Amino acid sequence: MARRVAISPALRNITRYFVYLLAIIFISFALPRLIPGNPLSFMAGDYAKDVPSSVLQQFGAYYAPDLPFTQQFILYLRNLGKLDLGYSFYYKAPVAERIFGALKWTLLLSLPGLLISTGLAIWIGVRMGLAANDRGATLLLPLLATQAVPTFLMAALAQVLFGYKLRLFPASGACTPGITASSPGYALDVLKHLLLPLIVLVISEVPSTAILSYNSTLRVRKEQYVSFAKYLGISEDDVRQQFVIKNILPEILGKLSMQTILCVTGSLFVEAVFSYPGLGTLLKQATSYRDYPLMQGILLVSCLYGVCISAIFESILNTHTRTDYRRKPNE
Amino acid sequence: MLVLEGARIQYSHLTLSYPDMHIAAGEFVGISGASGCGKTSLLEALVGRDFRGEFSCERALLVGRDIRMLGEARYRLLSYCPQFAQNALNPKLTMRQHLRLTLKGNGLSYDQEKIEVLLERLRLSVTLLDHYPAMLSGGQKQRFVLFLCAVKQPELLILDEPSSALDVITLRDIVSFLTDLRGKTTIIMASHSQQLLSKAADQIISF
Amino acid sequence: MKTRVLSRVLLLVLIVSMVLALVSYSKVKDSSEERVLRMDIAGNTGFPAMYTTASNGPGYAIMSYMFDTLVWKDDQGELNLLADHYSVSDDQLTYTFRLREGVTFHDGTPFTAQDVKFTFDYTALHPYQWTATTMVKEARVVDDLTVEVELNKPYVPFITDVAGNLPMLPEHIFEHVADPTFFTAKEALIGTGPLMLESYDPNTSVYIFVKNPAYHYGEVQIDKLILAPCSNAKEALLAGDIDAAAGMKYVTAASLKDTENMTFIEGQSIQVARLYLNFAEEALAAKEIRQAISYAIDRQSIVDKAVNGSAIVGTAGFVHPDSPWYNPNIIAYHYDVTKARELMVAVGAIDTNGDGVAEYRGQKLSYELLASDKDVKVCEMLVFYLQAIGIECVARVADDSTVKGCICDGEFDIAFDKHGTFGGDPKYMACLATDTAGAIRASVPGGKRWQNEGFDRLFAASLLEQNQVARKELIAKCQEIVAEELPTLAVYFPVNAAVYNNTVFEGFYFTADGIASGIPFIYNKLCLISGQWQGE
Amino acid sequence: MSDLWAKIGKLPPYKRLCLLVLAAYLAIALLAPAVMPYSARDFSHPPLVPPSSKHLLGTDELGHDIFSLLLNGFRFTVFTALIAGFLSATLGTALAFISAYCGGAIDTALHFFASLFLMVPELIVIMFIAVFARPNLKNTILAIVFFSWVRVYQIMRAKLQDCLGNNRVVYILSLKGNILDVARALFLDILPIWSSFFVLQCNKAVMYETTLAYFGIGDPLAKTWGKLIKAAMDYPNLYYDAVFLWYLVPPLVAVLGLVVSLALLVSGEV
Repeated sequence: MARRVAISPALRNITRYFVYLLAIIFISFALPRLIPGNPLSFMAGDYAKDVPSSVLQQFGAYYAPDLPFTQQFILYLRNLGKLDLGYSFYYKAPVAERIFGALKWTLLLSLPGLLISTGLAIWIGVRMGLAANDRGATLLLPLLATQAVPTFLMAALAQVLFGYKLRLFPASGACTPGITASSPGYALDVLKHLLLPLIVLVISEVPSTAILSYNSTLRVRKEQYVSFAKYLGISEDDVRQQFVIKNILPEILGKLSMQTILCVTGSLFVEAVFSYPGLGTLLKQATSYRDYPLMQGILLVSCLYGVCISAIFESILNTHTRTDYRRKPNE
Repeated sequence: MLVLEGARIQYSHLTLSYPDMHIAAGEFVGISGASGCGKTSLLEALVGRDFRGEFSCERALLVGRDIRMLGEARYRLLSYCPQFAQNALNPKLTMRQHLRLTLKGNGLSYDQEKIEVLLERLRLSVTLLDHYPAMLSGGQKQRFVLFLCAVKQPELLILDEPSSALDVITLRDIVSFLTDLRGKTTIIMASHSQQLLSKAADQIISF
Repeated sequence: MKTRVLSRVLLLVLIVSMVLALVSYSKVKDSSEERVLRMDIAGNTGFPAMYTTASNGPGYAIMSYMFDTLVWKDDQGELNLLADHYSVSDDQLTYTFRLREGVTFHDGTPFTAQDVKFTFDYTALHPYQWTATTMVKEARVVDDLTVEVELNKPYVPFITDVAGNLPMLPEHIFEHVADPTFFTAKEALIGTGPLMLESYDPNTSVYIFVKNPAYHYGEVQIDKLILAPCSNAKEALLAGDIDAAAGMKYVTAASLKDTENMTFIEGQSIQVARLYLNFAEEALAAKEIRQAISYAIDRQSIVDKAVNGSAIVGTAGFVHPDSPWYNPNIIAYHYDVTKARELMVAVGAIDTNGDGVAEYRGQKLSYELLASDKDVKVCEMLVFYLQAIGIECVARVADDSTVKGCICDGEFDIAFDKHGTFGGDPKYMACLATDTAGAIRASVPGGKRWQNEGFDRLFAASLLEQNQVARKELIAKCQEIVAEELPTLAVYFPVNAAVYNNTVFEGFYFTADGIASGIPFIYNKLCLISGQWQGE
Repeated sequence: MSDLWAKIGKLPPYKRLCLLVLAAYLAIALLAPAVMPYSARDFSHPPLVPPSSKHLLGTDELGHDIFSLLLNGFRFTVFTALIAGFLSATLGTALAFISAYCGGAIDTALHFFASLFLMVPELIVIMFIAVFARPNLKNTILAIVFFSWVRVYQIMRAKLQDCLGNNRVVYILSLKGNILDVARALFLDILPIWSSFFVLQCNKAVMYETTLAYFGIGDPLAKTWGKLIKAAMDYPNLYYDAVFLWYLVPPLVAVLGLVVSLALLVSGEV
């Protein structure tokens, strides 16, 4: 430990994240290349005779399937250096443009989903944990059961029941076909289409966080300071917010960090069932048409996003524990 | 103030029975006895939240009402300062936040002067109010716990081994602080130290 | 405490009522008098211009709404679209097209013989993935409305394969475009077709078309066509979210047969689901073992159970039994395990060590059976049937693209896959010939393939034979060879079906031999001309 | 053995019930071949028959007896879960132990990989694996282990670092004990945490299996519950004529029962 003191922690963190960055660039490079078969074989569809030569050239120039592996990687790095993610030959559009087009919808669905589900989960979990005589444990069963239902199944059932049978919500898509961003009522239309997928997403995400905060609450509840707060007559709401939630927060933040990372693709099942035009749908399309540059781009962007999110959460957690509190006055 | 008759505590391998107690308002009662004789058990059973044993008694009245029926409401009347109070403070809150929440919970307003006087008596500096528990020494924590107990102005103050983490000098401060409270508040203090009790208490009950 | 609970309850009530208000708002439909037809589409099919659209069936069909070809097909068969009529020279080398008068592009520019010539010239420079034009020597403008196309050598399927597939491009736009595969400007969509693209959203994959009021072939019966992906077409159709479901599974469609206001239509079978065998495996290269396999597979049961009857049992000659080219005298290979076992024993594929798997020349008959993840049921049945004659198969499923890719690269032992372009002219048999020019890529397996000189000679002759009767004779002989040799095993021919709401629009049909090169959907643009709008 | 019984006796009643359910699952899994009325590969029955005395849960589209498939699923799913749970709990613990014992560069490297795992959205990796992995039971188990060891590793590492600081271990280390001695000394500390993780990872494995089945990873012909659920979902007329009651609901209930009992058994422990 003593030898390390020379390197400042900030520098060490930066180095660490730099290595992470390299690692994910390598992953995004290597994974698509592990797929068996010649990439060119896939491009001709069911009825087509052959792949247009200009598409092949464009593809070859970026992806360079014939070069040795190391040179392909160098080329990839060089392209990334120019912020060039390549050209999707399925969509005939720059990869970056397609990814951000889809990312927009994914985040519209999953960020509110994440916020609502986390809020709701903490609310439920803490209440369960603080309920007298372990009565909270009775809620555990429905939560666990909900968690065990596969998301795609839940989404499909909700779609049939609420979307098609009861007609409470629009059953699929992100907006009514034909309505564009400039038409009146666009925002409302998007909101309406968002509701059902969002509800399913929230229901599928609540149990795990709720159970986590329930378990954490049970542990914190045994702490002397919670009992003492009661002895002091501190109100129940304050005990919950200031004593329990504040102390389970580090664990919740850890969980939240993971959930936020999953945000980009976690809604995949929901997206697939509701034909929601997010990143998951795009990735599915990209893999099924073997749009290599697009696959590579999606991998890179989502992993980059993962690294950024965990960097952010790590720094939040660090500042959190630093002010906390563990410092002795004479240190 | 407090009446307790025929109290017994049943653990799986052990049964403890206690002498009857009748404590009048304003009294300072000491409970003495060797370690392990059940002082803490009794206090936990009467006013604690984490008691894990079977408690039975003929009568247990707090201000004329059955203490077992009072539930959480009993903390409106009494303050309980548990043993080993090192972990009794929330690591995520400053002392001032503790103080504010305690006052809020008991419907009291923030009286700067009164608080300073109390702190002064416990030989705690006002600047410590902005510290987190981890930044305080063991004795400071113990005194803060006592301070919080006192600040809510209970009718009955119950202390369990306030001396456990204290050196002789702070002990003296606490004794003088408690003696000052005498008359205004009923105090029950459990300690294994006969010397401490005989200095402060009006009446000593030995187990 | 009480007030907090109360406020929370109030908040909840507020939220619920907001949601309900929102939802009830959604019931209010725009009551404009526009005749909007809504159909489903299987995901994104790319930017719908000629060179950029997806290389799958829907991709071409959607493009064809905006671009016309010289000839086209409806439910009855071939018809002249941009051509008024055409003639073929006696040597089969020169096709003369007389163009329809008064045809204009969407931007008002007249369509002339010059555009046709330009299209042939342009596709020579920029090969078009849907059809090769390499056999065209030259296209010549005779006058404003007459164009001559001269071929290098006779190519019998020229009309169906080229004239019926190649969209006519506007010269005044594409003359400036150096690389059409990345040309995605609005102008790239200017054609002569019945619809014009109003919007395309690559994110949501929603295509919106408006009618071309000046369409040359007749009045378009709708004002707007909306194509959007739909994950549950049946429910969407019943709920009125879409008016016609093109991409419905046969079984799903069939379940709507007796539903009020719904019309169920069944298409001709122009696809084939077949077994590919890798001839690098010694045992699979043995004709008798292939015949044994053919006897061992109960194709009728596969059709009944795995695809719920939505197919016709495969024939050994690789020609559809309903086709006029079909030779009914080929070997039928009815399900017969005893015969299959006899064949195996005769050729020396016997289980010598009692592990349930036969050996052939010292090699265990243990293979991997590759199939699409959509065909797991067929796969399971095949594994079962092959097991019965001592051929052990380990199933391996992957997505469609992987399966097609592995087949094209020859990375398989036994594979099961489906492909289209299996109707009309039997030129698709090219995929069995040594020279596979003219066959679609997906139908030609890589690696070591079956090769047969007799077949090659007969098939090559059939492509040049102009006499229909003689050609039919040649094709019949080809089938006999295929049925005897079994280079591939047609398991079944899938049938497509669609359902539409007849209170909105009436007159959808499946195109004879599929749209253009055999696309089995109801997306034919001429439905929109001949059909009738029913809604009010 | 009597020790174990005493421990079970001390559990709250709902946990005892969970144990009972799990024992039943295991028993059915072991007895399934004897109890199954038909072979899981037998598709000779008429397709889509509603439940009858001959076919307790009817038949599916191919003509399998659904009740037999369900029983068969017990074998696949319970054993997959047990093996995958055991492997991932053990792998996570072992790596955590190495990490905590060796410290330094090895710890940094292992921790780096674990963090990387948490940063890469796992569904993306699953989708790629689905494309290139050969589907068989072994790969399913490997995929499950691959995705689930990290959580065990992280929590175990923290706990072990605490343990290694305590006196007993310091004592062994001072006696120049090797890594095995330390492992032996810590064994009793680790065992209860490991067993909780084992149960938890079994639970995760069941849930992963259904998800992986959705993506088509795994032996396509192994009739696991995940595959059964997917087959039911793919059946177009599932919601008509109450078909879902015998096609979708039984495997779903089986999964729910297993997952919930496993989770309840360790609730409040990890």
